[in-house]
Amino acid sequence: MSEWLVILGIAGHALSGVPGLFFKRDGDAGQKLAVVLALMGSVLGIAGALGSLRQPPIAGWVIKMDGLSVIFLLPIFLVPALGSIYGLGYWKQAEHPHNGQRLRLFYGLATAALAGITIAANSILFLVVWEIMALSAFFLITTEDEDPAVREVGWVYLVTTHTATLFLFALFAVMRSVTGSFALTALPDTAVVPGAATAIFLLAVIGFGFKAGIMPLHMWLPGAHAMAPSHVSALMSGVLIKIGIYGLVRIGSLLPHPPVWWGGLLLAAGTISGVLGVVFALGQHDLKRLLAYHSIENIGIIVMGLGLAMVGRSLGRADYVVLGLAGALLHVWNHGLFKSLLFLSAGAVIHATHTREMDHLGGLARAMPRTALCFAAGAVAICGLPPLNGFVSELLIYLGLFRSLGIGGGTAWAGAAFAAPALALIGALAVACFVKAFGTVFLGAARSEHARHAHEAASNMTGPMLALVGCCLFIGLAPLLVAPVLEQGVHAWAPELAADGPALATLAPLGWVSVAGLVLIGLFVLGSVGLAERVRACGAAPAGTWDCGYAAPGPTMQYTSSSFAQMLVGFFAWVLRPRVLAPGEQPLFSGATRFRSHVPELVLDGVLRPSFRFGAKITSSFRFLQAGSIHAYLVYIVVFLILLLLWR
Amino acid sequence: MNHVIVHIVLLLGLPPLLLGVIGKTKALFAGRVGPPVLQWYYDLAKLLQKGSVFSTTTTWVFRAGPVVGLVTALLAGMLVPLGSHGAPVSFSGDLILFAYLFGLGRFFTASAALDTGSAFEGMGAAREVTFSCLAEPALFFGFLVLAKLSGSLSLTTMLNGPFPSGWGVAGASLVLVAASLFIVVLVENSRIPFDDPNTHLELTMIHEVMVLDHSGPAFGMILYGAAVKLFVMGALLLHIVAPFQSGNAWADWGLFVAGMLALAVLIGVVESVMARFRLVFVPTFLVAACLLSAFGIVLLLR
Amino acid sequence: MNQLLDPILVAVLLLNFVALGASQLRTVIHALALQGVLLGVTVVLAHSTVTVGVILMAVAAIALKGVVIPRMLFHAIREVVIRREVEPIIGFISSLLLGGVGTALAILFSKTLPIAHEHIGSLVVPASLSTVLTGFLILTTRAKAITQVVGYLVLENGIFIFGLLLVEAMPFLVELGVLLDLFVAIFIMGIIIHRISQEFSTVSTRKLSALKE
Amino acid sequence: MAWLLIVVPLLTAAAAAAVPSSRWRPWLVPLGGLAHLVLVGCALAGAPVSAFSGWLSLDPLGKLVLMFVSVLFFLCALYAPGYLALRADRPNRVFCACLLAMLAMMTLVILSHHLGLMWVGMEATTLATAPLLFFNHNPRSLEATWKYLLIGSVGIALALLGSFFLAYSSLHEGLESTLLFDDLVKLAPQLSRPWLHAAFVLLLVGYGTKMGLAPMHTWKPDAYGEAPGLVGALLAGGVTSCAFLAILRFYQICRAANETAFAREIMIFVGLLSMAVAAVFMVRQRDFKRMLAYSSVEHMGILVLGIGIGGLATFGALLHLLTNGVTKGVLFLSAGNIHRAYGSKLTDDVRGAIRRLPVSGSLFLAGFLAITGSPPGGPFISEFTILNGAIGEGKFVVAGLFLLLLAIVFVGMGATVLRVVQGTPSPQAAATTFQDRPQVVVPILVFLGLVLLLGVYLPPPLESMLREAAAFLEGGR
Repeated sequence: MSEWLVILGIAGHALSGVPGLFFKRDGDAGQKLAVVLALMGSVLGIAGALGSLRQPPIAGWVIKMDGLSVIFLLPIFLVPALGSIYGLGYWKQAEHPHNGQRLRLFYGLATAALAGITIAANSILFLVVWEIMALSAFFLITTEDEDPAVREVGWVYLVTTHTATLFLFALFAVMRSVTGSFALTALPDTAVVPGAATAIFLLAVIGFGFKAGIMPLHMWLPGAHAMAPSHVSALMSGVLIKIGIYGLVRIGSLLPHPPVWWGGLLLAAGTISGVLGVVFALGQHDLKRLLAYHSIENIGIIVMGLGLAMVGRSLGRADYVVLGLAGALLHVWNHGLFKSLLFLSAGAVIHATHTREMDHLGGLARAMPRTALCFAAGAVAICGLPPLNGFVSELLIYLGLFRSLGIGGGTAWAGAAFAAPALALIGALAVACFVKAFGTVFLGAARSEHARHAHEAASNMTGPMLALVGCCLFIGLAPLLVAPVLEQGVHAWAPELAADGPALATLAPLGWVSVAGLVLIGLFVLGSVGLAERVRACGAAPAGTWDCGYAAPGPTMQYTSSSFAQMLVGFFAWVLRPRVLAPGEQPLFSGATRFRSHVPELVLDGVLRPSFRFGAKITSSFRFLQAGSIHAYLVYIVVFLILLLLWR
Repeated sequence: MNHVIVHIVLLLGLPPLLLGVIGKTKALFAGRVGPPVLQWYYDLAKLLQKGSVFSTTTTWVFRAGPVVGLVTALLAGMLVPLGSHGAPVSFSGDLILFAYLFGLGRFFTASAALDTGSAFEGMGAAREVTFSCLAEPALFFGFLVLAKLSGSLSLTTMLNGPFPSGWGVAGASLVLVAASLFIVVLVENSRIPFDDPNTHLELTMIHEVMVLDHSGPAFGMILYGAAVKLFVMGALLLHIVAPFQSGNAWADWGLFVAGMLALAVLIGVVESVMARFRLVFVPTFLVAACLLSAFGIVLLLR
Repeated sequence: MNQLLDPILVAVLLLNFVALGASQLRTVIHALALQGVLLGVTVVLAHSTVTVGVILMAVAAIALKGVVIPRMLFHAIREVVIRREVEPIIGFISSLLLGGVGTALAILFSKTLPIAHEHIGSLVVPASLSTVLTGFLILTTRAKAITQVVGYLVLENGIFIFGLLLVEAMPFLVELGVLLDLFVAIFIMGIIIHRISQEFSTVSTRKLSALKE
Repeated sequence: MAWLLIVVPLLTAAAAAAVPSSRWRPWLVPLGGLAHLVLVGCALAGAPVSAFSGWLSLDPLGKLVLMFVSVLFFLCALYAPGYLALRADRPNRVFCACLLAMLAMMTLVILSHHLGLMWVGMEATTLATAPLLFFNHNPRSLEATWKYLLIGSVGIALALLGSFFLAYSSLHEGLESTLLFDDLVKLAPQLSRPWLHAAFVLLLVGYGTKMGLAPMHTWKPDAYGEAPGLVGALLAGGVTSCAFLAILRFYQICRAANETAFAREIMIFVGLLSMAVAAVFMVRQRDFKRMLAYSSVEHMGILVLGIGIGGLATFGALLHLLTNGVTKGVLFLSAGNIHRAYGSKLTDDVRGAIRRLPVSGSLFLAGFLAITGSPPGGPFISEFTILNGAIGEGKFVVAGLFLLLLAIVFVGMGATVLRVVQGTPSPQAAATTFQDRPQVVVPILVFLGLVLLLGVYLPPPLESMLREAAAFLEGGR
């Protein structure tokens, strides 16, 4: 029953864009209809997903729905629905007559395909919906394909996603050669030749890693997220890259008794993605590129949790599994919520100022207070700070990592422990990065005309954003309520724990988290009231900023995003390789000069483009073979004939 | 119950005294009489009475900064045990909440600084967040050592559990951790030799330059919050370096207060005998702190 | 196998060399025509029992290979007013040498293949293979389109020679079909050569290299 | 029945040659195609197809190819009138006649179980298609035709020599020499090995030339580049399939003679080589019709590779024969439309095709995605099956190379295709008045429908046909 609700929901999303094709290009009727369909789809889908938690998992030949599917289904149905409402204000059909219909068509298709992936029970169906999702995403990214830059990033995305698909072909082919069927069933222990299992695991890590954006397979991600319309970025960063995680988790659940180095590998990969992701984010001055790199960071955190869970599975440590996997899955939700919140807020900023360049913004908090509030909430959440949801998932992962010291008895695997300080580093860097982003965009004084004439976003844009803030607050304050769902996911991943696995609530102080959060908020309110009261009592006078006695402080004197991050970028220059265009020796009374600094994408600009150019050079060096001389062609035939005659 | 009350009273009341003691110590070293030990109480009371000036560029963030800074420090103070007494709030994993509360405070104080749109405060905010990026891992390596030693993830048991026995089994690691935590405490609380709370060269300051624009009650909150932060982190450190316990509960309170004052004196001495490092050396020391505590956990695990 | 067969095949081989060595297009075509006639004769010789079908076959072969096609080629030359020389891409001497090497190789290769006892010692296999190779040689070393047609015909002749070994297997109808295809092919090639000469005012295929990477 | 299948198209061809009006003549092509389709339907329904004492007969393999060729031809024929209406400037008498003659000859090749007869038919297809390539009557098409004709004839001549060798390999063992396919399969075990090997190589090279396997593919880019898209589709889908069928027949003889290993390793080598060569030339390809030609080379390679891998991959290869054919139909026809609309086939001039021709441009893009193996296109299923076969057979290196080459091809092809379809239309877009009209778009849509159908659902009758064919092929012994 509930699976039919989910399928209905999928259909709703898949069809949401279709009617619009038959409406006028400059009217918004089609768009409204699309939103209605999407909303209906989401309501049905979420209802079905939650309903299926009350019944035993569905395991058919076509459809398979268990805790894992549900956990991924919920954000997949929630975020795009909000995104399409947001689109009503952000991407009005009337303002984008020639690509609005296409955008909505593929927006719905991508959502539907994402949901389809999570319930696909055999590899053929999986690959089909997977590719529908990947290709719809391509068309979403290239919504404005008249812009060469957009075509460029679209091309990079297309190549990466197809490479990933080919890896998945190999993955499922190997699985079939072991299990003998296309069904996504757990490998029988006896059948698993270690080689095959390892091959499957590595292929999965690479194939799904491309989609998830694990370093160094992330090369497509920053550009695509930056260039796409913001509600598309929200969809991609919020749920689409998570589908890579889903694949990894799902395949992991099918491989019994992994060797411990698998988990170690994932932990290492996660740590690297986490640290480098946030470090690269620090180097950015394009608001959406910055957010995109943070997606890589958060994917890293998720992968750390997953790695810990795998270690736990190899060592038979239920607590690692529960804490690691629950943390990872919860972080999948959380990142889906606060990252789409951030992208939507960024979209509101771009919609109001027509620039993504942070150093041209500033002081927007006065013009757009609601957006500023939403962005601040998202920033606090993504930094993993209490009392919002990011803290909860990171707490779970921390606890698991600390336990790997051997706390709580049982065998220790202290290798994991060293990930804890790394996670702390990630958190601190994230704080630095979001202080920079929030500060340069919303605080201080406007740095350009763009920012000076900003206006608050329409309510159909801020509405979805506030809804997301609500979700973040809910998970942050009442984690106990979501714990059961997470546990179902964990049990779907590691069935052996379903019977006698430890409960999440016993391993993690979720109740205390709520208490601390509430107390924090209470004290904050108290303090602010007190302060306001004192200020009122003692009187307050407005004045200009006191700039240490400097007579005429101007907006251009403020710290820019680049200067804010300059020290940290310096620490990590060995990996960031920042390009600095500094003015040379200046004469006395020099005129206007420019100073620009930019952090290029390491893998894409540093490795891939050169190697592709090289490859193209190699191939074109063979062109002479087809020089148009029929004599040469005939010679080929003779030579080849003789070669084959001498074969044996 | 009484102990909880005492805990709260100390947490709220003692911090300014520490600052006073530090100041007095420095004055003595400088051969001055110096302000009275209770000077900071007067200052705070005065500031609460003063009118305030708000820059026209600022928003609610500017006012939220001081509040959050103080609130987070106080809440963190409820998580650390004082002396041999357990913390009022203590659960497995509270150490992470402890660390992240300060992160939250940092987020808002730095944002408040940026809200003024002043180049100097931006500079200060940048330095603050940059250095804490290095302080954080050091703190967590320390936590790893303590957790490994105590086999627990709650500050109370971590800090009251293994000592003094801990010194027997893992003295070396504890020395390393203590050293690195001391550096962290000095940096996080902007003390010499890493920062100078009462210099007048804005270019060289870290924390103080962030609050140039605050005034009146808000500024008072900031100063008070900073004092509480010093107190809390000092209490954390004190457990490791001086895990003395007398049998008597109330005597332990005395011991604790004495210890805290001694720590204040120590800080004062350090500030008097050392010159402030050039800014570029601060990261170096923090990396050193990380390495120290990392080495500490390695020693334990070998 | 008929005793007369081998001498004729030797003549065919010699004609290959004429085709390779001659500098005048006419000479080459004459050699080709003669080769065609000889092959027609071999058909009769190859069959143990001479039937009407065989005679018909031979006549068809002679008519086509010996008369019609050469005439078409001459016609083409006349129509396309061009210099009568062969345009070798490599010199005549070297093409002759290559031809010699090719023949030698062909004979060696045919030694590696097991020959049915009734064919032991007969020249059929070496002759056919070396003729095929000669055809390839002409195809690849002559610039003029017409000469390439000649090369193709020599190639076909080589295959035709091999066909002598299995006259029983090859039904009459198929033989005729093969000849018919050959005829049509040459016919179309003739048309195209005509076009080429109109479009490019030459029949040298050196000009025909516009289509390339 | 067998006679009808061949004679009916021939008669239609004659009629086409006779009809005076060049406005109505093109409609004879779909008519002939329909008639052929109906006859094929009867033949598949079980009408006995045999003539000439078994020289012509329809085995499961033949059924598959015949059905496919007939459908392909009919759909292309539907496109023909619309296309020729656009090219009213060119006389179309020869064109129509040759199209139908080509159909007849392809049928002959498919039906004939006598290797000599098959050869005759194959050569006849070469001759019938030559005038089609020359349709545009410009120097470039002339050159293309010349190269196609000469290389094709030379290659086919080698195939004849190969057939003779085969016959001799039986004669040599004192058996009565025969060119009848069925007898050869029966006699296979006794055939003389050296002659058999040589014969197989000659036939592979010979018919491989027709099929367009590297390095005998050199005529392909020129021919496909200059011929009308319609002809390209027929060559890439029909004639090549016939040549492939011929190769399969000899492969079957090799199997029967326990020479499978020898045949397979050669086929794997040739297949990978073709894919590699195609990949090399597709990178930075500026001419999108030549690019399609190289894509065809690649997929011929995949077919041979699949057979060479064997096992499940055989099924995959046979399926790929169909999927590749229909997808090529989409690509060539839509490319033809784009060519018409811009009057150029160079990516320097052709941009923003989706804006200029919403339907054809999108179809071209869709065809590209399908042909490179993106689900849910038909080629995905077939290529995935071949991959499964390779891994199932334990040929991991082959599988790896297969995927690598697919990736390179995707990159090469994608760059060209996206440059064509994306962006804002270039000035050349205004060069012509061509627009998406039903008669030049509907057939392509039907093709795309088939592609997607094969991708998501294999109709049981078709599947059973494929299984029978695969069994027939693998069941040599």
